Amino acid sequence: MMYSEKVMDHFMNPRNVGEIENADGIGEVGNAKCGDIMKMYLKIEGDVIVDVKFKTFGCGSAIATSSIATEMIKGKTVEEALHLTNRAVVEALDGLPAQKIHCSVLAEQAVKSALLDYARKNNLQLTGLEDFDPTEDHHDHHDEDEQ
Amino acid sequence: MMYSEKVMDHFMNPRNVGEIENADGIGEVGNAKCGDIMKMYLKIEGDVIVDVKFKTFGCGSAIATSSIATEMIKGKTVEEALHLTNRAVVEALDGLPAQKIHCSVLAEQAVKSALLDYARKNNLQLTGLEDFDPTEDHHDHHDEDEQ
Amino acid sequence: MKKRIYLDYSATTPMKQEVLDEMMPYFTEKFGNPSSIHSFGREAKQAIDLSRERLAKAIGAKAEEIFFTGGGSEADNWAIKGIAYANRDKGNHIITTKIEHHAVLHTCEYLEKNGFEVTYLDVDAFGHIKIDDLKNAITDQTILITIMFANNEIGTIQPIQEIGQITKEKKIIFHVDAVQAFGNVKIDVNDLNIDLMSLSAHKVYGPKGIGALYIRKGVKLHSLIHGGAQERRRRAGTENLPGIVGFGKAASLASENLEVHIQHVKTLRDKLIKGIMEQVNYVRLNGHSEYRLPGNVNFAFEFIEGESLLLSLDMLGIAGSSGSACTSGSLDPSHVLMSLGLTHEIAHGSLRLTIGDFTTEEDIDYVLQELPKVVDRLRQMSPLYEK
Amino acid sequence: MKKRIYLDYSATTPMKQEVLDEMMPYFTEKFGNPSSIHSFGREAKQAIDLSRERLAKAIGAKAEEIFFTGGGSEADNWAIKGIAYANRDKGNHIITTKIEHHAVLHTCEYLEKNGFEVTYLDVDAFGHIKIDDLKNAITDQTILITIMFANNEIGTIQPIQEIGQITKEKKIIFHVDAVQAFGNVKIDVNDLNIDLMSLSAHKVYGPKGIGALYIRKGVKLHSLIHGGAQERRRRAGTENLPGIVGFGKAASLASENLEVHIQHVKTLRDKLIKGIMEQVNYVRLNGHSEYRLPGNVNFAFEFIEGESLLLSLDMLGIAGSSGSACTSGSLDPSHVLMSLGLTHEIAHGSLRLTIGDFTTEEDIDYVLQELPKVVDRLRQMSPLYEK
Ligand SMILES: Cc1ncc(COP(=O)(O)O)c(C=O)c1O
Ligand SMILES: Cc1ncc(COP(=O)(O)O)c(C=O)c1O
Ligand code: FES
Ligand code: FES
Repeated sequence: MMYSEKVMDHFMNPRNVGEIENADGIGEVGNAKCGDIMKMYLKIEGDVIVDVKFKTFGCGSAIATSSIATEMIKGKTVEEALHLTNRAVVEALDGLPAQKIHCSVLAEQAVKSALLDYARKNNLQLTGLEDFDPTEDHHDHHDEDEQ
Repeated sequence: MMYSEKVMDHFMNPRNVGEIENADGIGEVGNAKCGDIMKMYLKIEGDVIVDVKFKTFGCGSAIATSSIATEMIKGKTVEEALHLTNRAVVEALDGLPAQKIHCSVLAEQAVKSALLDYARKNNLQLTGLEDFDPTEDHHDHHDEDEQ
Repeated sequence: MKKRIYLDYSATTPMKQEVLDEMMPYFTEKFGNPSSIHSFGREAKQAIDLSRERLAKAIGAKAEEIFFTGGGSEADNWAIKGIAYANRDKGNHIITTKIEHHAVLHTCEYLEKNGFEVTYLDVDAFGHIKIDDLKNAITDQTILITIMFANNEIGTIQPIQEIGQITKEKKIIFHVDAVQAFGNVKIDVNDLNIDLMSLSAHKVYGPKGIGALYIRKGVKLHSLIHGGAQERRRRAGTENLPGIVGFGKAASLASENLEVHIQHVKTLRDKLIKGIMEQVNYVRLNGHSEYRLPGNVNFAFEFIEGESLLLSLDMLGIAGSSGSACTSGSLDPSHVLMSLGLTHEIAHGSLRLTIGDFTTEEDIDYVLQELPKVVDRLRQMSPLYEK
Repeated sequence: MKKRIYLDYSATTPMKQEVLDEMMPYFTEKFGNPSSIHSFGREAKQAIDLSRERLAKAIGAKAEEIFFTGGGSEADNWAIKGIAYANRDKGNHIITTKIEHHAVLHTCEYLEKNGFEVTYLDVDAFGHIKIDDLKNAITDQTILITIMFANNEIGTIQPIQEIGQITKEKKIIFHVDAVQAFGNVKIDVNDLNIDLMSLSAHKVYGPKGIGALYIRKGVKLHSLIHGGAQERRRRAGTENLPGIVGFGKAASLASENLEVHIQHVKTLRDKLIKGIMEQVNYVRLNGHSEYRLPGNVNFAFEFIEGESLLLSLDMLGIAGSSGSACTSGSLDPSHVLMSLGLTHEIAHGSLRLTIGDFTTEEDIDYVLQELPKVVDRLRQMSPLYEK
């Protein structure tokens, strides 16, 4: 398994680590059983994400995807952040090994989950989150080739 | 498989190769199917083997055992030659690999077979040859460990 | 140059120079096929015979009881499937443990799909099986007991002698995966009543891709690899000549140096354990404190995850492992750690550091200086950690 | 120094210096376990990936269709047992030939004891199967056809393309033992419709103890060696890293040099055949005159026996073989030669001389000078020979 330089950079020097007190939206996805939990805090002013922080228990790629995801949504509108896909996260990191794609899914979910929390708290209806289920499990532990 | 120097000497410089015209006893054992035929010719005067020759189609050890067997019986009495065992042949050659022991049996049989021929031609009763069957097959092609 | 500290000797070892030196002629000069009659073949055959004797001597066996294989996994597969298929008429029950290497576990699972029944014994919090569990598991259908000598992740050493007594009394065939124990524990197959034993060269400073199965004289099993008459017709395939030569040398070195080796790695191991325990909170040592491979350290750090720990250490030039190397392609927590009763979170946060002959005291000092900082950094990022 | 002329390249080859050079760093420096996450593991993994690509390229396959094994015999065993067990529900019939290597034949015989039926196709006097025999042998139970590309004893090359057409039409899995053909014949698994193909490194100037099985994407088979997740979970065991690196290099060299190699060995081969045929009576060339491995010579000398011929040549420094190296432990005449319809006597008197990249014209001249004398000397001793 080989990580890109970008991944290693975000893993070793993660941006926006921490918590936000009185955050406007908090999302938590993953579970400790699978070895990964991502927690994301949003500070939203007007329609804009003015601050974002994360805490992650997980593999190197989970930490790197959390980090880059916070960068990618900071300063963006809620609407824009809603369109963050795991694919965009993977691309921004110059790729991820096949068995690590699900970590990027986790990052996308963490953002959505925090936005959902923000929407609920503010009684907003966010298009694109209707079908979103943050508890869905995207782990795929086995290779197709296994006998 | 490793042959002793003695074996290699008798193989490369076999003693008493050839045929004896009007031999007093001729023995032939083995068969071409198994890849080995030994033919032994005796010249007997009075009670003594005064000359002996062999021809062998077979492996290196077959040739070496034939050669040494001729040496071991030349100048001996018929009675003494009858007591030549394959074990003595093996010892005289400083040993043979396990799967090559049967070649020495062939040499013992070739001598006995020639003596039997001599006895028959001369209507003699030789003690020790009553049970001898020169067509018996001493090949054992398989290892005990085979699965 | 960047620091590179290798602390993953249980995954694999570098070859010793003496081993390489002994192998060198067999690549390009003495390259014959040992089955050939000619001089090239004979010199190859002699080299193999010598290695077989060296290996036999190292474990108290006879040379003709040593059969070379392509590695430890092949040896495990051969022993287990070979005994199972050869004894189908006697019974269909196999006993093993929950903490075996995958080469044993997945082989047993395969046999389960093919009509065999397998009992997987539990282990206690330190990784030991209970002898009574074993006794109770035996039925009149039991044809094989396969238990590892020492565990590759946590280093726990099983009571092989006691088990051997039982299998001997009950006349059940006893296979031992000694891939990790060999070179780290004194082993005599007769003292221990072992019937079959798997070994692998690359764990003892020998070459990769070569292993051996000890088969006690008289024990019958099916072949795994059929074909030519090599290895007394039991394991086909042109012999890995340089590999066998290297394994022979490595085995000799391992038994000659056993005491010195144990002393060296144990001293460093104890220093490492003590140092970390003193500096870091919320950490436990997985495995047994006494019945433990001399070079094995396995820590569980709470609140953090193994891969990110490994990666961080790797950036500092420290090479360790979480779980066994073979399973690191997987995202599941180690089956061994789970069998000890650890929670998922804690199993995920485990780090194995294994010490070998080339490890120095400076290496350990460096780890003691850096590891606590890494743990702290990751904990700061963890949503599970509340100071 | 005593002359030593190696003419047993089909038994095994010396490693080329370029191959050894490429392997060297992986013994003591870049020794990591490819499954490990750390830098030692990653550089090992990269080396294996490169080798896999090199091998794939050499046979027109994709990298992910190459699986490394412990040799050609393991590859044969795996392919045949793996396909048989995975397709038990579809049928129990396998077709092969009477002249396969023992790694195929004994595997098929083992399967016969376990509920499978095997048809062993006859060959003609030159070692070719008849396509009609093959067509007629196919039943609705046929799950596998396994036919060697080129024979190790007599060098005969089978009509693989035609066979591949048939297996494709009939949708039967096609396994090819290409251990001898690889490096001597151009092979493209797609052109030839091959589904599985066995390779072995030590026959192409690579290391012993490493082989590969090509498995066409989508073909399902049971594993032979269960355990860790190596080789995409299909073949367990810590990878033989230097072996794989060496095999990759050897495969690259083999395909780059294919034309030159064929030209070189063919020229010497033809000279050897011509020279012996002119000088010696009662001799025939076993195998096919045209569809023949470029470096293979196999003579049957009447009235003499193979081992004594080999030994005599060995004393002169000439290393040859009678039958295949793998069977020389046995006293039976070669099953291949018997399948050609030779009598026992003649099969026993066969001599294989196989030529390789290091063979020189002087070597051949020396053989042409000595071999007739040896044959004559042995014939003088033979009771079967009457001038
Ligand atoms: C045609 C053929 N198949 C299979 C093998 C077995 O290969 P290995 O010796 O690498 O196991 C050989 C050589 O021994 C061979 O010539
Ligand atoms: C306990 C144990 N058994 C078996 C194996 C498998 O050995 P190999 O990798 O040589 O196939 C290993 C190491 O990987 C091991 O640690
Ligand atoms: S978050 Fe599960 S492996 Fe990366
Ligand atoms: S005579 Fe049969 S092998 Fe020697």
